Amino acid sequence: MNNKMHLEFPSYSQNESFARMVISAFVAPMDPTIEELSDIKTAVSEAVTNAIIHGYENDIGTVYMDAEINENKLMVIIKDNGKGIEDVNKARQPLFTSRPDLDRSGMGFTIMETFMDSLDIISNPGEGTTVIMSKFINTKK
Amino acid sequence: MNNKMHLEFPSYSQNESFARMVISAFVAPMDPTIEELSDIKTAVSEAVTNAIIHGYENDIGTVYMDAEINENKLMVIIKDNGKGIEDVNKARQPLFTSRPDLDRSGMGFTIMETFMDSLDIISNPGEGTTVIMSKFINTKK
Amino acid sequence: MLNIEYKYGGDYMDFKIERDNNCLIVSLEGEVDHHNSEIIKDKIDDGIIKYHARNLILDFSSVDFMDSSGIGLILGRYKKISALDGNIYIVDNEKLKRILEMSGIYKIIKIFDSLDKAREYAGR
Amino acid sequence: MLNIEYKYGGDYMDFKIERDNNCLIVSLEGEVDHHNSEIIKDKIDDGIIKYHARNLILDFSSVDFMDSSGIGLILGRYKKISALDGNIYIVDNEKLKRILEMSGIYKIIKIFDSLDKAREYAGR
Ligand SMILES: Nc1ncnc2c1ncn2[C@@H]1O[C@H](COP(=O)(O)OP(=O)(O)O)[C@@H](O)[C@H]1O
Ligand SMILES: Nc1ncnc2c1ncn2[C@@H]1O[C@H](COP(=O)(O)OP(=O)(O)O)[C@@H](O)[C@H]1O
Repeated sequence: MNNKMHLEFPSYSQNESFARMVISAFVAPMDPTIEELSDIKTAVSEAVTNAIIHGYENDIGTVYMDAEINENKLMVIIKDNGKGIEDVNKARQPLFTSRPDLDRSGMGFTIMETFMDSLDIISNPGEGTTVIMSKFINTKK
Repeated sequence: MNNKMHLEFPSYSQNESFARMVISAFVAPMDPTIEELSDIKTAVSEAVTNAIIHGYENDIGTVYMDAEINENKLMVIIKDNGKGIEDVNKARQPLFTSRPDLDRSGMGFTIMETFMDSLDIISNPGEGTTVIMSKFINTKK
Repeated sequence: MLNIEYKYGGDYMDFKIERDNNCLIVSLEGEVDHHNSEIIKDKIDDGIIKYHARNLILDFSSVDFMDSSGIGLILGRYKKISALDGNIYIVDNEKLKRILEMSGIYKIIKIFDSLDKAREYAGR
Repeated sequence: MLNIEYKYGGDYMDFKIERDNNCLIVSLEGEVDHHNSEIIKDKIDDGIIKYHARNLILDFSSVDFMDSSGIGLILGRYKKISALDGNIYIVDNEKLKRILEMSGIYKIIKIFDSLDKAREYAGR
């Protein structure tokens, strides 16, 4: 089974749940387990939240979500044109956050990495951030 | 409350249900009644199905869905780059279908018109079709 | 509060085809759209031929979504079974009344509010 | 088969803040993400001040989705109540164990599997 989708929405925080519902609907035909679906929703929620609060900070910009299914492999790409990340390696470290003032825990990238099979981050200051994640779904069929 | 979204997906028939779920998730914050939600899902289903079976016929093309919420007004635009409609007035008539061989009932546009508050169709042969629908949601608040 | 149900394989529909004497009973559950109609259409038509069915009951009582593809599905089966001098009956539910009404189905096909009633009527 | 629930206003979360002697009990239901955390954070902090709460119980037993914003919510409240020499307790459920474990919450905060147990412990 192959499929793909492209979604764009403004960086309102209420769209975090919208993005989770869209990815859930998109992967449903892969018949994921409840755990697999929960992992995917959580990873998407982290990446979309980061685009909203870190990428666009107090502005409203556009968040892009692309997803693709190739056989039993899911790929999800979350992109923003926001402020970008200076040091990606530092940002990936567990508990690192630039916004402790916002009660951020610094666990976002760690969760994406743990809940998905791969995580790539492409980012440059002033050029926005692209997060590429993939996960294999165990097909029971 | 204002919001918008842009979605693109290939014209596989399994994406009819995907489009319905996306529009459901998008309008959920407007707190529609079950009837309003059902009307919107049905109208979207009709327009997306038309893009898939009439617009792209046996090819796979891209279906575009845009939606916008302005206060209590929902606008949905479904677009394809498919074969287009020669005579839009004729196509809008109840029971008119160019594909009785596919068990089409010719009720698609009639349903969109009845279930939504407005329906506009922009189409030219060879240039694809754009269907623009809007509906006011009764806010209980 | 509304629910969306994710069914196996993303088809959001279950169906069952049974034979009861000379009656073919097709029970549908979930969502009837173009994608799903294509899946069951041929199976119903095969069933009509295979079982020499004279009566066809389409039970939509557990269907919670139907668009005009469902109307096309009904009208197509109506034509098939009428050509064989058979009859078609529909079991509907509250959610489907508006779309069935609009498309004139009530004028040409007998509708019941339960499968038992349809079966009883068909078996007269 | 999975369900998505659409709640009033699209917030997908309900919460209740109660006072029980010197204990503030916050019960959450639904989804805890950044959007929802922002909504309840200030209400919890106001409650702590208003009721001079010495113990804070965050009851997540009816939460079916939580991302790292929930971790931030917990750690932020932990800091606030600790600064006031108070204690914080969490009621979790199976779905949340992995994310709570990962983020080290179990090492610094006492977790219970029911609100009654948390309340009993807090009231010692
Ligand atoms: N889309 C983004 N745009 C800009 N900066 C980002 C983005 N995503 C992550 N970051 C940076 O990486 C840091 C770590 O992110 P993460 O691990 O998700 O933790 P948290 O969101 O809790 O801060 C953030 O604090 C932020 O500085
Ligand atoms: N997106 C489209 N691209 C090309 N032709 C279309 C499109 N949508 C509708 N049409 C034409 O308009 C006719 C009427 O459409 P509709 O009322 O939805 O009925 P039906 O889909 O059952 O044929 C179709 O049979 C088709 O000829």
